[in-house]
Amino acid sequence: MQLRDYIIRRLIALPILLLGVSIIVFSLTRIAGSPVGVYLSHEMSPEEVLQIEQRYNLDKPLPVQYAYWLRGVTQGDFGWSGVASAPVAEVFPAKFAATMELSVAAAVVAVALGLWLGTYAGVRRNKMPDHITRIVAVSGASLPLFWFGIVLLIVFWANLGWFPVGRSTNDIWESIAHPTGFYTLDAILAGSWTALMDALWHLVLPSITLGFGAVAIIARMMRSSLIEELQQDYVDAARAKGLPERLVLKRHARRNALVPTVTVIGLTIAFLMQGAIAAEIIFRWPGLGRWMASAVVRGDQATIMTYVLFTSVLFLVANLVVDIIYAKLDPRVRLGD
Amino acid sequence: MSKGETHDSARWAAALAAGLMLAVPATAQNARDTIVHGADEEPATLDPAQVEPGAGGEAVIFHVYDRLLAVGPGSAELLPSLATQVPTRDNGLISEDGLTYTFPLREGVTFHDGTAFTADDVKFSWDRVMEMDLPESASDILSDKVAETRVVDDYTFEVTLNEVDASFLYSSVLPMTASIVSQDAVEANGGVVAGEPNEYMSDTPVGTGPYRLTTWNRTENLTLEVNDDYWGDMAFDHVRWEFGLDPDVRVLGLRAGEFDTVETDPSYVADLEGAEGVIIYSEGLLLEPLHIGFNLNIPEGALPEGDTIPLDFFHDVRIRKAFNYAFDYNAFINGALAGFGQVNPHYVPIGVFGYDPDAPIYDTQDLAEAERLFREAGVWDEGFTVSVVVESGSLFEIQCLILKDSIESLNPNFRINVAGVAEAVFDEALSQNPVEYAMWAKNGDPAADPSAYLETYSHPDGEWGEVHGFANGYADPEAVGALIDAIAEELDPTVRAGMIAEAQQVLYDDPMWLIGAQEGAVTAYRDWINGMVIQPLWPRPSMNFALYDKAQ
Amino acid sequence: MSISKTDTTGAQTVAPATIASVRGLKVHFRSKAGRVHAVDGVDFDVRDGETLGLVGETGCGKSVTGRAFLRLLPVPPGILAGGSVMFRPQTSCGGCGGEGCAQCGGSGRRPTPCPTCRGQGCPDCQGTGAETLDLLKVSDKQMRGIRGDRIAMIFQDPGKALNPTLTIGEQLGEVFLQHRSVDLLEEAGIDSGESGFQAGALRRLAGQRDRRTDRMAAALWPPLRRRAQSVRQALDNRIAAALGETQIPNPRNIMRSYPHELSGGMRQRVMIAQALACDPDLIIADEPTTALDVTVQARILDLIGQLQAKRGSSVIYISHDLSVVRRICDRVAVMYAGRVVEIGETDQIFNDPRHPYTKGLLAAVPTTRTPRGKLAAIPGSVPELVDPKPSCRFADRCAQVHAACTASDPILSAVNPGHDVACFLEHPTSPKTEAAE
Amino acid sequence: MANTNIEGAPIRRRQDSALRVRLRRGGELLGLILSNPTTVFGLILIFGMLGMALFAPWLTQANTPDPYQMPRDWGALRMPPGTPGHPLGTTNTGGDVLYGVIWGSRTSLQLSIVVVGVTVVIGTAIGSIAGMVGGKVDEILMRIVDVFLSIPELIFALAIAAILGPSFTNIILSLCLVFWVKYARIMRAQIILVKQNDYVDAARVIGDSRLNIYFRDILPNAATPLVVQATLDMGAIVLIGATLSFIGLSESGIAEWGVLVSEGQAGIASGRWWASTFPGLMIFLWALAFNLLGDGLRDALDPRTESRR
Repeated sequence: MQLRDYIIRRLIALPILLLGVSIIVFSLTRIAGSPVGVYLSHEMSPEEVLQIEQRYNLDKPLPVQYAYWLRGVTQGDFGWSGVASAPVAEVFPAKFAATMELSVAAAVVAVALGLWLGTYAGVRRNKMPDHITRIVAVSGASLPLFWFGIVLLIVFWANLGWFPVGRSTNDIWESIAHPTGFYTLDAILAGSWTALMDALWHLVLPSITLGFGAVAIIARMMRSSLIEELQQDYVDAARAKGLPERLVLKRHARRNALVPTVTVIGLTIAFLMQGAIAAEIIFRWPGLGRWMASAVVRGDQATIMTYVLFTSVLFLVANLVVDIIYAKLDPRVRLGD
Repeated sequence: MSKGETHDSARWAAALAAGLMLAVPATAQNARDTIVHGADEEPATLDPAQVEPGAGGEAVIFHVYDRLLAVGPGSAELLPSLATQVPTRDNGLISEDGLTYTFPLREGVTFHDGTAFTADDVKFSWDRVMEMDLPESASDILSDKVAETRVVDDYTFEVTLNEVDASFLYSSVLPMTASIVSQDAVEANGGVVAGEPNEYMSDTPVGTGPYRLTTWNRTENLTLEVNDDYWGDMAFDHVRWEFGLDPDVRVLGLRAGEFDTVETDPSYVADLEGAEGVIIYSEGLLLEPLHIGFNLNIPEGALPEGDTIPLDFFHDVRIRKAFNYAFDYNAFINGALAGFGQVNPHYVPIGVFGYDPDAPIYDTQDLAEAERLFREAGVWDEGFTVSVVVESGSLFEIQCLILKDSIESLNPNFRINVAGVAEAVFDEALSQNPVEYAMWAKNGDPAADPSAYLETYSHPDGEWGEVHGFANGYADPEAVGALIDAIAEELDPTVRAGMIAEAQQVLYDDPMWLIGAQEGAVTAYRDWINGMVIQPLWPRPSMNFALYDKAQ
Repeated sequence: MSISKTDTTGAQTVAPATIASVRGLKVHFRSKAGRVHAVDGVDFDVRDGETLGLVGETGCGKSVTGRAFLRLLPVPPGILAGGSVMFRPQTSCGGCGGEGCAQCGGSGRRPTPCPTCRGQGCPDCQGTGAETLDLLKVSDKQMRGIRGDRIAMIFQDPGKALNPTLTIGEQLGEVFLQHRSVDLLEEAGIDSGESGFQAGALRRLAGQRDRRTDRMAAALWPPLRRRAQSVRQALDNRIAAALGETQIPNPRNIMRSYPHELSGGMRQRVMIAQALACDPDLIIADEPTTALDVTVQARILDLIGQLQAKRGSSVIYISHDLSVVRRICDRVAVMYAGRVVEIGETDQIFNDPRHPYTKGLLAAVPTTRTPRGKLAAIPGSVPELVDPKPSCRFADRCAQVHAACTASDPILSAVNPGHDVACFLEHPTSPKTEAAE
Repeated sequence: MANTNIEGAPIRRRQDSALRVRLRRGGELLGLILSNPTTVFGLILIFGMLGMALFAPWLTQANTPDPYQMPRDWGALRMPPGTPGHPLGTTNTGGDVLYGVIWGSRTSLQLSIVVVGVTVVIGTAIGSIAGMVGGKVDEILMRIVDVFLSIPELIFALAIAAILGPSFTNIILSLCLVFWVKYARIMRAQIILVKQNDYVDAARVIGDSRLNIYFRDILPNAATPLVVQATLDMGAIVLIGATLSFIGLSESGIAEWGVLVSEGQAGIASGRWWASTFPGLMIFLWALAFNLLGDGLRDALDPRTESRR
């Protein structure tokens, strides 16, 4: 199938899947209880509750409520977030920028380090670096992210005081304009070295925490597929042509080992989204994950729905992108089979 | 005066530290600092007609708007504010029949938009709240009591009540709902529509208060600027409220010096003690007793699975008393509340008029007495399981855990399930009538007058008495009801105090709640903030920024 | 069908030059069970311009031997345990400029003079005066220079030996970029004396030593881009020519396709083009037709033969297919369990096999003369090669086994001129016991 | 889309009847597993923790009436390790950390066994129906699976647990609702592969009933990757369950590692490191043990990796 046709087909399937996701989540939330709670205080009388229900169409039958909700979503109205005391759509952009900044930092760390480590270990199979990488990989898959973060906090923040928590130092952040919501970008735009260092400094611990698990996943995959590729005939064929080992590795083995690794990198998007919840809680990072966690604890349905829907979109789009990169990397792949 | 100088140099230091060469205000008079405050809850709305009692918006409304009367720090005494005198019988501003209140108003006051303040604004503000009658607001505190509002002249306002009410000034004039808004501003922006919130007013407050709102970045922060045209004592510094911060973040920020003041509660004291530059300050008690409610009106088949108690379990006074004896007050107050708390009598909080220090209270665990009562009630051998619903992760949940440990230590057949639920779920559960749980834990709502508490929490026909069927439990419900009604109408303080003392004894003998503690009013702030005070009657007891001076 | 055979009858009388000689080659593999002696003392010569067949069962070590020429062994677990592979690289004949003349025996190429003694003969070149390299000892850099240039390899399965993610052109081009970058630059009109960033970048680009900055500059800086494109052009010309030589139709299109888009036969042609791109002196063909359809096999064999003849290269043809070997090889070495057991002219081996294993092997091949149902199999199977004892490796499968066979190792000795066998039946008097490793 | 699980290792597809053959050679399999030192280490860890769960009432005085509740000593809040009676210190609510560590192994065991048990059964059933029946049924089931798979696992479980309300039972329930999908997909793919084998055709030709063929010929041969995945998930589920607890979806006061870590994090600023550290370490060791065992099993059961060793 043509790549373009494939993308179009997948893009058409995307909203249908999302509709399915929204129906599942919507029915689950509404079966468990009405979202009216976020608008209530505990001393309201039943009549007042009814009045509020009418205001938000919560007295209607479930399918009608769903229709209202869906119409709201298409118009950019995702409901009221009880946690943030504001409409979801208004809160979302800033939180989104915070989470993205963290995730991108973590992803950069994870992909760069994961690929490097996987390659390093794969080339030195069964030697010391390889063993160490395997230990890192297995422990990375077993390490509870939230605990790892706490251990880092105990050591580097509470005891050594090297790194801060939170997203920025308040005074510094207030001193510059923030057009993008990405603190590092804003600092660069404002030309403030202090603000940039501050933003980066705050990023260090959370992005290491968030990235570590992904490093493990990527390194593990890269290592095993590199080992597999290094045993292929074409690697020897490349050597037989007189290519130096550096080129054999770079141009032939590693490039092909990247093909299966790309899939895993795509999956780490989900991993990062999931991990961001715990990492943001621990490091007091004001992003979507922390918001979601509070929403979950306080029963804020509109926020939960939006977040689930958003991660699904992200996840599905990431998968699509991965498929496309996959096809670009490996000409044998025929998409849609 | 060297204050300006210190401000200036502090600014220089801050600017240098930030690596920014910002222009520094030249004149010392303008050198105002900004107090950075870590707030607990972002306002949902800043409209007095829409704000929920206790919500984050109240604290902002408190600073931006004025009311007719105010209370200052130190005592619950009513002070003039936009009204120049506090109406009393003695000064003749309360009519002989006790129904008409007259407020002489301050002249020369302007709103933040520059328009003049008159009696029309007062009438408009009050009528507006009653006409809009939004379910989330406390509009009923006016509409339940007020029969008529009248503009006598530009600077005289009059109110007529439905019936005599000893607590009118406290309960209806003081709350944020009674804030005076600019009539011009409202009418120019949507006017008044019954049952519908006014979007303009919800984020554009136009008041007469010591501060004016400059910016509000939703989910991030809100800045209040000193109102230089304020009629009263000028505030010292601007204030920036930072939002979206969990309690532990606020605590950390305070330790790091990023915040000057934060909202906190006694359970965080352990995390702040010994932190350099942080002052933990406690003064008196919050007027919000932490209580656990007994449901005497449990609907058939509604209890959570596993609960074995009969529906009339709490009808038996011995069981209610046994719970009160069994609770480990010491663990709660000295453990969870870090010593900041005290138990108050049923149901008059310490610090409220009529509180009797000699009234009998349940404040020590007496397991033997609890056992005796449980045996007498005939539940000892069979045992029971009962769930208590509570907001998960809250201080109330810890109170429930202590109850659980206390009751379960008595007898292995006694089981308390702590059903922690999300805040929204809890609010919804408690807005049912009847409530579908046998027990729940929360705090009472603050008020200044004992009648507000007694009517809400003890009267058989009161807000909770009706929902929870207190009439099923009191030995003599009519007598209790009559006593509480009489207290509300009694205008003679001495007589009233005597009646209240009597009520405390009656309610001790026939308790409808388990009061774990009255939480201490605790605040924590940086040592460069001067003038810290606490007044439990303010929306946030330690927050009256107009009184605070930041001298960093 | 005509299979071209290099005419070696005339050369024999004048002691034909050997392009490579293998002596005592040992390759071991480490495994959990112990040391596997995959190649355990192999001796043979490859004569100039000949096609030497290396035959044997799977696992006898023939492929490992072939790969040892290029040092393409997985290390670890493979260990080059001993012996030597001497190789005499050749240059174009000075007398005829590669056209073929009496001086070079018509092949157009002659041995490179030994750099130590300038062709006079010295210990380094074993007195031959021709440059002689021990392929097991040369530096990695030197080895890389030999691979693909002087010695090339054709792999068994072209489907696996071609990188699936690179185009044919990209892969074939690598050979030229590695070994012919000077020519490419010259063809693109770039003066070898030129200096500066441009020239440096171009040289690096043409030698696959490019840095990121070079690539960026070549993509963005018009003057450099133009010149880089002319190098690219020269490279494409060479690739197309190499492909054309293997009778691939439409080489310019094929260049741009990926391996999976070609048929098996086409892919093997690509492999051959790649192997022969730099006119190597020696080609290791490791079962080049096994993975192909029978109909394609013959054409591929023809092609290898033709191209070899044209160039005068030598070929080591590794195969288990005796009929093919008989058809195309000048000489044949029979391997068994890591040893050469018999070596000789093709006719000698096929018509007068001496080693019981060779005999068995030949008997197992059906010919038109074999009666129905008479195909003989050798009983037993190849022994495990883990830490072997000093004995004839074939002893436990041999019908004519006797005491000497299990006591010591036989060595290769001549039974006829040019025909050596390692068997006590042929040399009962001169057994030689090899010390166990 | 490539068929990979979250650890990134491709799901191994096998066509031979390896499991059955290998089960017959059980001793050899055991030998293979035990020959790998890291697997043995994992096994030792697992036995250690199972022992801890089993002997919890003997290791510590069980809390009455509910041993899964932390015993709270309201007079000894926030005590550091080494305090008499509290060797690992106490939490903010006076809970004994050692007690939580020990009884937490029981909660975790309960969590992982219930979730893995239930989801493997449901997943196998649904995957088998899809794979065996095929056609429309397969199509519909797989579309449902697709929808489930478009939400990241943890987030889906989080949303469900949030809706159900904070309790450990609800965490178990939500994980059950989410995790069956994975097994259904693996099972379906396996069945379709195994169905193509000759011996299945042979059985069909003989006239075996479909059910017979399924239970005798298909299921045992399709189960290998499921066994490996289930072993890995024994660890993964405790990780995810603890994460949900950490976020605040368990009832408080329960002896569960994630709850303890969460409760402990508030005190870090004041130097109270112990309440989070010890329970978190247990989660790590638990997950590590099952990951090591799972990897070992995969290597032992998979001929591909075996040959590469």
